[in-house]
Amino acid sequence: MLNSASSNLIYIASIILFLVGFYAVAARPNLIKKIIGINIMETSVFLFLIGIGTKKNGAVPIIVEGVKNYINPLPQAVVLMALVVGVGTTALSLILAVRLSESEKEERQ
Amino acid sequence: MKKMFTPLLLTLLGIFFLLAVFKMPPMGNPDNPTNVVAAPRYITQGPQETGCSNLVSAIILNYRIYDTMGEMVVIFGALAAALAILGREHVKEGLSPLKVEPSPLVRIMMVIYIPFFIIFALYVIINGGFSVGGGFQGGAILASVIIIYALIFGFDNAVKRLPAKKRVFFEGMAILYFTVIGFMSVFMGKNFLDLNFLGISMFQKFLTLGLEISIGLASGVTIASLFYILKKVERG
Amino acid sequence: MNFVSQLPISIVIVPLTVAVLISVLLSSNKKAAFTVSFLAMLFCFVSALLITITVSMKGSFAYNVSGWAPPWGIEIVVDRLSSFMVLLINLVGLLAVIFSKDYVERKLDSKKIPFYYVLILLLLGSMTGFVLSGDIFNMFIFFEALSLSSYSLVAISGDREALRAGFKYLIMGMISSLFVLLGLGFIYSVTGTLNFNQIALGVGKLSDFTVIYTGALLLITAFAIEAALFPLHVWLPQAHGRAPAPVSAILSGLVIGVGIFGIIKVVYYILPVVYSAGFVVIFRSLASIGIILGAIFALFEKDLKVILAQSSISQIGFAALGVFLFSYLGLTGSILQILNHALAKSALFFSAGAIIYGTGFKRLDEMRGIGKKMPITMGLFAINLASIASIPMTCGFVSKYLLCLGAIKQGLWGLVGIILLGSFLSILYCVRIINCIFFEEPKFKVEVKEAPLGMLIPLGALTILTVIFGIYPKIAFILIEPGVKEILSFLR
Amino acid sequence: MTQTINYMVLPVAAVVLPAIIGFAIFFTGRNKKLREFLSLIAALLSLFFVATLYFVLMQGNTDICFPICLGQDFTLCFRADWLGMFFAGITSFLWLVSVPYSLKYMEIKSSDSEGRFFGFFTLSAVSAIGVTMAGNMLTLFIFYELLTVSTYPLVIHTETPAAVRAAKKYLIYLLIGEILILFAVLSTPGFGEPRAFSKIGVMFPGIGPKMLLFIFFSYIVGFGIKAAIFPFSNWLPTVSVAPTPVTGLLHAVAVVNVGVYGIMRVILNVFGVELTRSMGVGVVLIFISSATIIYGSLMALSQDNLKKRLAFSTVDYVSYSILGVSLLNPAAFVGALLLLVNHAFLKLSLFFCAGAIDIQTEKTEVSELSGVGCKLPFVSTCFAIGSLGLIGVPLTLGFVGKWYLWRGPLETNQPGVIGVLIAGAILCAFYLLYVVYVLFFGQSKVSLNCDGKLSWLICLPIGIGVAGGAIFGVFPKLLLPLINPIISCYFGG
Amino acid sequence: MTILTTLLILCLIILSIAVVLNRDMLASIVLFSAYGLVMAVMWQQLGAPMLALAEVIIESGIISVLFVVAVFRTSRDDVE
Repeated sequence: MLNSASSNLIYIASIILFLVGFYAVAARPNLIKKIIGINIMETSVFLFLIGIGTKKNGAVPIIVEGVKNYINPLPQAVVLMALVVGVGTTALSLILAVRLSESEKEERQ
Repeated sequence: MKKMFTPLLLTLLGIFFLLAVFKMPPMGNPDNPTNVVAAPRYITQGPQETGCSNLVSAIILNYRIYDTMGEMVVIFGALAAALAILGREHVKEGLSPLKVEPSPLVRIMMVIYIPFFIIFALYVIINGGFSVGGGFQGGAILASVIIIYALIFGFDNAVKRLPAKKRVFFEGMAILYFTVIGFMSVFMGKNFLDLNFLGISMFQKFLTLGLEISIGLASGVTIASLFYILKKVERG
Repeated sequence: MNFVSQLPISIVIVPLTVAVLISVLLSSNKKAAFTVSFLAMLFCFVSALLITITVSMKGSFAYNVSGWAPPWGIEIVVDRLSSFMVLLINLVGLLAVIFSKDYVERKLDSKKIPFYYVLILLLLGSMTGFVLSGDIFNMFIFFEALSLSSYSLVAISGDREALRAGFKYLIMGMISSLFVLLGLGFIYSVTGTLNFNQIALGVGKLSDFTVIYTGALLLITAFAIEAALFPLHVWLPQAHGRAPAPVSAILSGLVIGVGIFGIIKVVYYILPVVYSAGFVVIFRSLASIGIILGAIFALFEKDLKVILAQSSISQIGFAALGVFLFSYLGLTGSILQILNHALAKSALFFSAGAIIYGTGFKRLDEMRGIGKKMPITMGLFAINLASIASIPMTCGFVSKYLLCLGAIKQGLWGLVGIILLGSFLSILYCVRIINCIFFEEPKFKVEVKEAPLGMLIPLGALTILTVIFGIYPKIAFILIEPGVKEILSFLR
Repeated sequence: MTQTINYMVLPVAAVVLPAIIGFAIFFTGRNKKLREFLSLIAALLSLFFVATLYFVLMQGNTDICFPICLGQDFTLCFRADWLGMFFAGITSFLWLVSVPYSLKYMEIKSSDSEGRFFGFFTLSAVSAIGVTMAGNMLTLFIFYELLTVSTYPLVIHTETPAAVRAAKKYLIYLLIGEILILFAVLSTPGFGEPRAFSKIGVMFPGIGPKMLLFIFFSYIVGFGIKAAIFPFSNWLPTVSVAPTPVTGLLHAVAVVNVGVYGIMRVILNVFGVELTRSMGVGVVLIFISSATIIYGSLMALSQDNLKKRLAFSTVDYVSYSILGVSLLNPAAFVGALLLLVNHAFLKLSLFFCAGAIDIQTEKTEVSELSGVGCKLPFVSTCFAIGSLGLIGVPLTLGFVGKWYLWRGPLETNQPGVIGVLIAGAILCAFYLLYVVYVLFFGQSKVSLNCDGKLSWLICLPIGIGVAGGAIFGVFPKLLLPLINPIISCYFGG
Repeated sequence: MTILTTLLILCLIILSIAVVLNRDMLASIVLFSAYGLVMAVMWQQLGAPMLALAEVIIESGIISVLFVVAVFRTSRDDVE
């Protein structure tokens, strides 16, 4: 148990970060803070995926002469694409939040 | 109610995840299924099959290029949604002065630096296939250059330098490029987006380079446009 | 065959590309935007028809995008079920595009209209991609595109309620897509592949199922958020009630059905040894609560579109219940329920949109006796309500009948009671609407006339299909049955 | 071969063609002549097909069955046998009789949405016939629910608040019944197979006695709600706010008969006489129906509104037939069928009389009707004859039917039932003859503003109804050839 | 599991909690971009330099700028 815990420290860290972000989304009133929370969750999930991809003393997945043992590149590719997707959704959510808060300001006036 | 509900939910989720995490195969173990099932082919044949010595780019630009197209669609969709909800930014006649005038030092430094930034961005874009870098990172650098320019020399000025009419083309360009080569490969009798449809590895490298560039420009300009739209919003 | 084998990818790519073209070239010309998107959807519908016919004759086939076989590349799986869903999506999408023409002309300011069509095309194309893809991460990408365009379509009208609804939907949806990502991480970590069939093979070899359970549960939760199953339905009534009518038709008819489809794929491909799984009971009870609660809320709502949205929660609960019955009858019933709900609910939202277009009425008590003023629209409306209320000779009866029969065959008397009670309640709220629309004297001052032809055509087409599938369901059985048998063969 | 095809298709045609005409009626709009023409044609068509089917049955083709397979466990099946055809005959004939009356009635009570009314009127009559043509429980259920749904707009037709309330009550009562029936149907083995109806009933493999009882009673309650058995009979008087043709044809003839028909099917075909006897549920049924008889008569006695009184007498009278069925005795069964015919004809004409009086005098309460007899002699006379027929004085069909019905308990010596029958007859005499008395001998306090002239479209159906009752009463032999095959089929002998 | 990784993890958790609990949105955005930087270093440690590059540019570059713009247009404090 403990052994696996020590070896899976990255996973546990990403779970904790995920929960922190979830708390921000669930409990913080400010819209932008919610979106920041979602971004924290996102990065924690990316950390989790990269952790899955790691390999003991494996080299960076860029082919160099004479190196045989490379890290599995698939999770990194997945994370890269998900990162790009995340940028798009974050931008959209910011725009929605801005529009919403402005219309609520109009409502208050 | 909500005050009680959130911590409860968090603890439940945490227990749920941790139970699974302790059961997961130890991290970095060479004989994990992740390292055994699909990875070896990428590592051994990747460079020969795709012409990219950077395996991540090899996957992004060749093995799972369909996903990359989808990712471009998402970015583009975000832009389209922004345009639908807020509309394009609109430039007033005559430059509007900045609220805070930056010191001349900063302006001069920027005038000197920005060309280097752009060159660096292009380097990262073009070099993506072979070393650290890639279309999207380069595009992001490009976007940050544009954003810095807008922040320092004034928003309207920046928009005038790269007006919406010019940007529209770049924003759609990646997906159009994908579609064009995809259907070219279909007409050559291969499957959709099979980059090697001519069987010439040189041509495949060339196409990959085109992919990198189009992705870079498209994502960079799209992010810049999103920034503009977010900066200036026309009401209603 | 070669030609047809290229169709599935083009049916995904064409709408996306056309969307890009519209926003690049036609961003100021709404007529041309409508025409182009209509042509694109027409192409997609015809090719979906071709695909479905080919699959039902020659059997299912797979297509490796960019020529790399799984697990290295991405695989597009065209089996009977996915081709059926694709046909449904493109049919309703085509009709929704036709319906939108008049509606957005009046209800949206003209700068937004081209981007409205862009987003609709993105939504439909990404839905098709989601349904067709045989690779979890690819599913995730299309899931993001799908939900992104749905948030923005909900909020597109720009009034306050719509924005609130859209933002709520957005928060839930982003969390759900993160769940998808996390879940596929868990699954990938023990199976080492992202392809569905490979995962189904890999799961069989596993000794310990905790991780795979976690991953599958995360995926199911994520898709349940999209499908608005009971505890996660909070975003739906506002979002579907406030969106423009054709958008609500697509969201309520297709998107939640696609969510159920995702759940079906996860449950039957990934989830191991379901019979020993205790949480099946939990899922069944949640679905039952959703059925009952949605119907009860629908009884007490004021706004017509919100009533329809609540009834969507209840109706999609039936489909989820059928999925978790893990039997031939249950699965067939739930897929028929998806079909019936797509047809009937889209038609209902169309006619609600026709009322809003003609009169601007939203609340039910405003539109008393409107059935006497616009008889054709409201007559079709009534037929579709009958399908929702599962009156015989409509499609709704067949699906609920199959679900009930499946529950009885398995001796789950409680679920039988739930299904019967749910259909009883749905008849009640349908009768409430019918009474208000047909059997009351008109009180409103504004002069009301029949909806334009461009709105009646989609409405009529959907209604005709509902009645055909209700009177002669054998067509649907022929399409579905082999697919259901295929999927059940994956069940461990 | 072509011969067989021809008469195999007949049951389907008898349901489908009038239904198509009924849908056509919705679109007649302003065109009144076309609407009347279509309604008549629909009724004539169904009567023609039913007559042809009887002819075919007479020739000895016992098994006229047309299955339409729609999928696994989902087969629609249309079938004509003696029992079903008996009900189909009653319904289609009285439908044809009541069409001219309803045309005239709706013309007098002018309402803007007549297309809706006659469309649904035709559809509900058609679905009532469809129930009797059903070849398996699934088809029976489908038409049964369609009957409920298509009568709903008729009940609510006047759109007054009372009508809306009544319609809601009606719908909720009947829907609960249908849910019970659906449950029972789905848990009956072989409900959806082509030839599900057999003489001996279906086998229930692997279903325990408790479950069997549960299924049986959900059937009985489900159909009994439509037949207005005791605890569930309140909807019937409430829906008498509907226009008179609806109350007359549907709620005095079609709907309640369909309920009785369902109970007969359940006892004879689904469970079979033997199994029902062995389950020993006959006693419960007898108790329920006796309670209904007493309850209905007492309530009828206490009503002042004429239509409500007649509705309660329907409640009372229909459960004579249920009693006759549940005695599981051939003689009583004959009695049940005869009483059904009697009740259908006479109650229809009584309701039509009430409608005619309402048209002429705008009076609906019994206490206001004193002295109408001299103003409207024909209607009142018909009312009197009909009442006598219902009470069952000799030389009426009521007498014959009750005579057969009495033989049941005498053979199976159940004196309690005899008591119930006597009490029922006495109460029935009271609440009907009181109306007659008021009509003729009550001195008219208020001056009635009416002329004696009624349109022959109104008078003819009333006359036909009463005449039918009288003729069958004098010559009951006319009906026996239609009934004997049923008896020999289910009771063997 | 090197000491550096552990330190980075601790740093990440502390930063994220600070981001979430901070009342001033502008401050929490700055903290968030710092969090992004640390995350980038972490990924570099795990052998993903490309992702580290992307993370630096996106999270602590562009997205933070977008956040700042958005905060100036909405509300700067985060209180019930």
